[in-house]
Amino acid sequence: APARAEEPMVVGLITKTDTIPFFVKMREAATEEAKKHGVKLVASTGKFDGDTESQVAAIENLISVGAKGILITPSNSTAILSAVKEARAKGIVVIALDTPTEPADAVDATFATDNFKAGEYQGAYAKQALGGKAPKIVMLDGTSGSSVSELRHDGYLKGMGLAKGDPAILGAQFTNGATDKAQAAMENLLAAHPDINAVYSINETAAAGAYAAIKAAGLEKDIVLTAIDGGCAGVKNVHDGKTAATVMQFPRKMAALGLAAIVEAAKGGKKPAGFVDTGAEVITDKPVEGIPSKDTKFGAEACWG
Amino acid sequence: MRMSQQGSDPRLVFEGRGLTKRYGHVTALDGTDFELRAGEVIAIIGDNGAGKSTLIKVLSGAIRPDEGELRLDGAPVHFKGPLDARAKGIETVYQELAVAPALDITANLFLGRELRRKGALGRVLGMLDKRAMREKAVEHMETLRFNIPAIGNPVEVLSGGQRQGVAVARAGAFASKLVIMDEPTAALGVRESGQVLDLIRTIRDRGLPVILISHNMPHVFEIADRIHIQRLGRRVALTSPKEHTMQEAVAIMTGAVPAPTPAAAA
Amino acid sequence: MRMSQQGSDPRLVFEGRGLTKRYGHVTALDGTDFELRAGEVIAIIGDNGAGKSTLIKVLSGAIRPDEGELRLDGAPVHFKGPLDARAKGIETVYQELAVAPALDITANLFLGRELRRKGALGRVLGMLDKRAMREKAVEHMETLRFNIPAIGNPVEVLSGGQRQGVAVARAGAFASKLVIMDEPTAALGVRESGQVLDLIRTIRDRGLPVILISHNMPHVFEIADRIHIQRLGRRVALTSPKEHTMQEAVAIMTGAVPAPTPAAAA
Amino acid sequence: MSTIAKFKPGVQTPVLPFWKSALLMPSVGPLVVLLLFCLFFAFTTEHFLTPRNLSLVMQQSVILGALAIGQTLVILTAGIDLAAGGITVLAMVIIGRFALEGLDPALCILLALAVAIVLGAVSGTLVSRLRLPPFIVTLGLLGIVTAATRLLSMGNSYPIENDLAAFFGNGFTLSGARVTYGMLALLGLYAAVAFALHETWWGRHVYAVGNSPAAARLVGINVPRILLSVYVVAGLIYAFAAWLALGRIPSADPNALQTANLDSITAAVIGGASLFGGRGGVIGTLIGTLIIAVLRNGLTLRGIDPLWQDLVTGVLVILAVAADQLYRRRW
Amino acid sequence: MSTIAKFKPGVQTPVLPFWKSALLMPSVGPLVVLLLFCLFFAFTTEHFLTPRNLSLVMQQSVILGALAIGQTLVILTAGIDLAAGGITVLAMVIIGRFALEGLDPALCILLALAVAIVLGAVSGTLVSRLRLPPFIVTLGLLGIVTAATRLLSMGNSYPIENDLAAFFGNGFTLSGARVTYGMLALLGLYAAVAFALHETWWGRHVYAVGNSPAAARLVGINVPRILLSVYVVAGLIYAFAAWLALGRIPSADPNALQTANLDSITAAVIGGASLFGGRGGVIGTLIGTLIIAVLRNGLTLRGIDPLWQDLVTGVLVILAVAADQLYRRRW
Ligand SMILES: Nc1ncnc2c1ncn2[C@@H]1O[C@H](COP(=O)(O)OP(=O)(O)OP(=O)(O)O)[C@@H](O)[C@H]1O
Ligand SMILES: Nc1ncnc2c1ncn2[C@@H]1O[C@H](COP(=O)(O)OP(=O)(O)OP(=O)(O)O)[C@@H](O)[C@H]1O
Ligand SMILES: [Mg+2]
Ligand SMILES: [Mg+2]
Repeated sequence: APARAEEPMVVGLITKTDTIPFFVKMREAATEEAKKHGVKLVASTGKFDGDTESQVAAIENLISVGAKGILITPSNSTAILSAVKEARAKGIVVIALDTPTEPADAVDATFATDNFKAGEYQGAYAKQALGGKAPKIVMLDGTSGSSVSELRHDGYLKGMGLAKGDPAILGAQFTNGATDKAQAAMENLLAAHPDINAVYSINETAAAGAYAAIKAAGLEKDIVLTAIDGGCAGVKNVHDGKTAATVMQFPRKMAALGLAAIVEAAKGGKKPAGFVDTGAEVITDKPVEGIPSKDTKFGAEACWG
Repeated sequence: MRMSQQGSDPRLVFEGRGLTKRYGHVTALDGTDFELRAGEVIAIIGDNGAGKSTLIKVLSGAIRPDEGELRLDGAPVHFKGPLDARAKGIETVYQELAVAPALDITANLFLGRELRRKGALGRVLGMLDKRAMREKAVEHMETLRFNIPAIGNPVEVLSGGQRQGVAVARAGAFASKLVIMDEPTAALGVRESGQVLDLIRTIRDRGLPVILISHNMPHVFEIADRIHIQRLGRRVALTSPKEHTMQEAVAIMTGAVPAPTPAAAA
Repeated sequence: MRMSQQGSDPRLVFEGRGLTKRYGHVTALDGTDFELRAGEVIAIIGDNGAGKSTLIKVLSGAIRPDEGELRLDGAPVHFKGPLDARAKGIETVYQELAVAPALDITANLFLGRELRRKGALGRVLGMLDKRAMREKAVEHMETLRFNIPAIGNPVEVLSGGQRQGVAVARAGAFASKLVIMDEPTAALGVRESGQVLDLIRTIRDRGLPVILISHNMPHVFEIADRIHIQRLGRRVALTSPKEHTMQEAVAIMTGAVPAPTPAAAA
Repeated sequence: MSTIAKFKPGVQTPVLPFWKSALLMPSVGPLVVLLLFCLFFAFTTEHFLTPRNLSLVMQQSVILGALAIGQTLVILTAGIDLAAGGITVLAMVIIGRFALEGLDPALCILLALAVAIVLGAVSGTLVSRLRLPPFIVTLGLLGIVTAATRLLSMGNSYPIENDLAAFFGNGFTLSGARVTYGMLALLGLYAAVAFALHETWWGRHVYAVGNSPAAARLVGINVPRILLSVYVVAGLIYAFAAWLALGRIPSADPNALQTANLDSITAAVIGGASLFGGRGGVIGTLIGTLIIAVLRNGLTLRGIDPLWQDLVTGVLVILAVAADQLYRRRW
Repeated sequence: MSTIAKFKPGVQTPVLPFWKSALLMPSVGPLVVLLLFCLFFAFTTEHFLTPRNLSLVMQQSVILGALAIGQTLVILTAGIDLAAGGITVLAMVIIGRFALEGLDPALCILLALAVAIVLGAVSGTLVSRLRLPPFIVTLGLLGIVTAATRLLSMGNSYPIENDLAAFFGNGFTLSGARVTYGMLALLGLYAAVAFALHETWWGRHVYAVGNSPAAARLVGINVPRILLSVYVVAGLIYAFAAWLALGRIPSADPNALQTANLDSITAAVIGGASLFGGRGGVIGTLIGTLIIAVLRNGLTLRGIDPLWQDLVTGVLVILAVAADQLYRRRW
């Protein structure tokens, strides 16, 4: 086919999956931003969290298409690096979103929240909210082996001031971040440990399931339930008192900033570099001492639902 | 020339003309004709692979012919499937029996013809009258005087002959127009074969014509009114036990002697 | 009292004593005996469900009996499966034919007995000698003088009789000790049946004894040296075409007359 | 035994004593396994045998249990339904989204039922008329349904605040155990489908079509129509499962039920259904569902690390089916 | 036509002209579909028909293609292997972890092969001796294997830095297209298995066992041994697929290949294999794998939004199989 000079510039976006709102919103923002700049966004996604194979294939296909830049949320911080290297060798600007690579300088720049830190906020908040009570916690994790899931999990424990394997951790279950699984897991954990007083959840949909189980057991007053994400439904749950707090992230911001940076670089401007923290905010109507937080009014405006 | 003297008396019930069926490079039916007259038992004989089963499958709607036409009571019919033929009262015993192995004897006897409960239960809910079916099933199998273990047994545990008995009993019980039987006595013992021949007679006495495929010449000559001889996908003769002896019929069938007349044109 | 005068002359090749097989509340074999002598054709006759197929399945290793013992050439044998019996040179035509419908005629003829290439290709890689098998297959089917369309056709498209022909040809080609045939002519035409009887004679002339189950009394009386009459899971008589007429045999078989002697104790 | 065992001429009717024929019923094997698991957890955990916990196990079985009925029907016809979970989720999202947008919830539910029926009709038609393999048809449908769900929800989940939509979450307490209407509806659904399968001509034909499609066609059963009806009924059941699900979980989450296909097939197979069609039944599937739920609940109660739970579940499921097989050979 | 069509007595050998019998080969239908898809993308995208891109499609087919061979073997015996992806991942992690810990990479690969063979032998034994349904056996094994993978990796993924482990990623460039040894190995593997299936007695027996286990047993085939051998060979192939995978993606990621089971079954079914066993073959599966890869590649090149890709893929897969069916009826 003849090369057309007027072809719009192509930028790729590769998300981990497209099932959870976080990535859906990221893509929405990227699409909007792309329209603004008049570039063509080619989006791809893995089929599940951890699907490096599809991500590698997507990078390869984007190289084929002649993309100028790639935004990627790496499913695995090392496995995609050889493909990334190939892309960068072709002069493509590669930006990691949400999840850093290892080493971080394998990509041009990283626009992300620190998931570990987000977990840490959550844990620290819960610790304060318990107000000196000895923690008895259960953890509703995401997908087994997912790095985000582990970073948040470990961060929460650090915020709580607990070591891995501490007896205060009464149990853990994988929920895949889905309401139904989280609910069943929470019910079973509550049946085994009626004295739970804090619940970590991987995201807000899982927290919604957990709340249903807690409420059915009549323990909503006794348990500090916290979440991460910052979707509007999640913020509303904080507002309604279903979750005590949620840690808001800014996927739209990551995508929009990343896309703008690529466009700038392609137009001959400065190449993006380094780690750009897009921030995380604790959203709660019950602020606790020592943890900076915003209320749900702010949350309702900033949320990405 | 018509071969059969009484040929034109009773009216034609079922008639096929120029029926052709090809499978890739094999022609199973090669423009064969067929006719069945009211109240008669017609036997179809022929070598293995002569196209007998293919012919009756065309007649029973199981196969759609590539060419040719079928007439039932003089009117052209086009069967889209066995269901159409059954709706016209044609019951068939297939050579491969057509039983569902995991279902029990009763269920197989009534397959596709289940008895329903009286009243709304049956009409609206389609509820089965299991007790009635069970009793009738015992009755049907008793008339054939077959050794059958528990009537609740799945058909797959029956002996070859018992299984064939189930298929024969089914056809006998439900036909209202005509009965087609493809080698119904192949797996049957001497006594049981006799009972199936009796059943065929009973059916004929009820006024229904019967199409019987059999390799057993004594049976054919005992019961058939007319004999359709199939060879290499065509009807080569239409005769009767009175016109030809067993030896002659076999000779025509195997091609040892030429057919007495181009019957296909009859 | 022995029923058969020549009974004790040739040595016993295969012998079963007190064979019993129960299925839930049905006793298919009720302590039946069986014997086969060198070089003879023994026919097993009996009503449907008399336990004939169950008996030969015990003999061919397809079923393990609940009780009773088997002796081959005088030595007790315990077949764990049909493989064991085949390893001893016993070939069987089962009533349900045992063909793989999707495989072609050649593949079915040689199933479990594939010819391999000469040399390392065959020994090490297990490579098939397709050409040799194909040629032999044509040859075997030609000896039976069957109408078979392309030899490369899957068995599922064959007519009932053609399929049976494949199973019979297989047993005839590979037996080295004895051949068991369960109703081998049930689906066969007059000519083809005659050819199978010829095949049985050929096998006997090769010195192998044959066990033949058939409902066709003329066939049985034409070819059998001795007749094993099975009834309700037992052997009720062991006779021969010379001792009893067809009518007598059928009468014993159906229980119309009592068995001439408690043969089960013979 | 040997007197009744004697083989007599003529038609014989079964002479098994009642207890023996009861023990021969195909779902008894899985039932025994279920009871064994329950016994095990009753003795080794503190909380398993409390009314509250047993009620939880039942509640947790509602969604999968309902869905697995549709799956079992498809399996009985020698098919497999990879779109089962997908259709259920789509129906949930339809109800959740349109109810939130202010549409009358009764209408939303009807809409979801209608969509599910249409989807069932589509796969039923492809399977029965074009004779495409159910695996491919339902996989393709899953792709379509997943895309539809995402386009409809854009990743959001919709909280269920309406009483009608959440109806099946209500219930009452019976000597300490919570009984939800969802549980009752589930049992009712099983009873109804078991009735349809075993007491109506339709059920007979479903078994016949699954057991031997060729024979079914030859005896004059309208095989395509039966197949179509099965997929349509399955679709209807998935939509109903979605309604039950909304009674149980507080929001229509497009991410839910990801393992529902595999779980429902597993429940059916544990319950004795054959993937080759024509053998098995819904009662077995109910027991299979309960076995899965009891395992999950019991292992969590015992505090088994989630890392090990998969392993233990895998081993126990194999053991369960092996025990059932041995049981069947025994009788 | 009617002259050769005439039915003559005696044994007849086929009289089809060569081109006609070639068109009748079962994998021609899928091949035509594959070519149609390629044509479509060649005309509607700029980059599809470049050597670079075609090479990419091949490279992207290597892992699934290898895995799908084992899956196809199991499907040919009327089974289904839900542990295919799991065993592959375990083998990857074994190689990755022990190589990182300094074990000789050749030993690591042998260890992975040995483990996969043992796992295949376990499921083969359960399927063939205890006659448990393959669905349950391999599902249970999947649970066990998944747990083993997690325990071994503790969630880490292992970069592959060793040359031997990553060997199949190497290659050369042929007129602009990169040819990796992995691609060649894949083709070699297909050739070998196709040979074994169609030219050896073992292959015959595999088909016979899948087509009619009862008949296979009666003619004296050692059915349990054939089943066992199939699962063992499949295990071996999965381990080999793991090695190929490390060549393509230089990291042993315990989270990889989660949809590999479904994808490999899909490839086999698109390629014409019957889930009821005994029909189909590996060449069809190779074509099925390529169809899946071409679809993914082409849809991305066309810039289809992932929201819609599932839908389009679903529709196209159904169309592909429908076209194949129509094609077969036509001839
Ligand atoms: N697997 C089984 N389960 C239960 N009953 C069985 C089974 N196999 C055979 N039977 C019963 O055992 C009896 C004997 O069967 P068998 O097949 O041996 O009879 P047969 O003499 O060969 O009859 P036929 O002449 O009809 O072939 C029959 O009543 C049959 O129903
Ligand atoms: N589906 C099919 N595909 C290809 N060939 C077929 C098919 N069905 C039948 N044939 C061929 O058509 C011919 C006629 O078969 P048919 O079954 O009608 O014979 P038949 O007269 O009933 O023989 P038999 O006495 O053995 O039952 C046979 O040669 C058979 O191989
Ligand atoms: Mg026939
Ligand atoms: Mg028999």
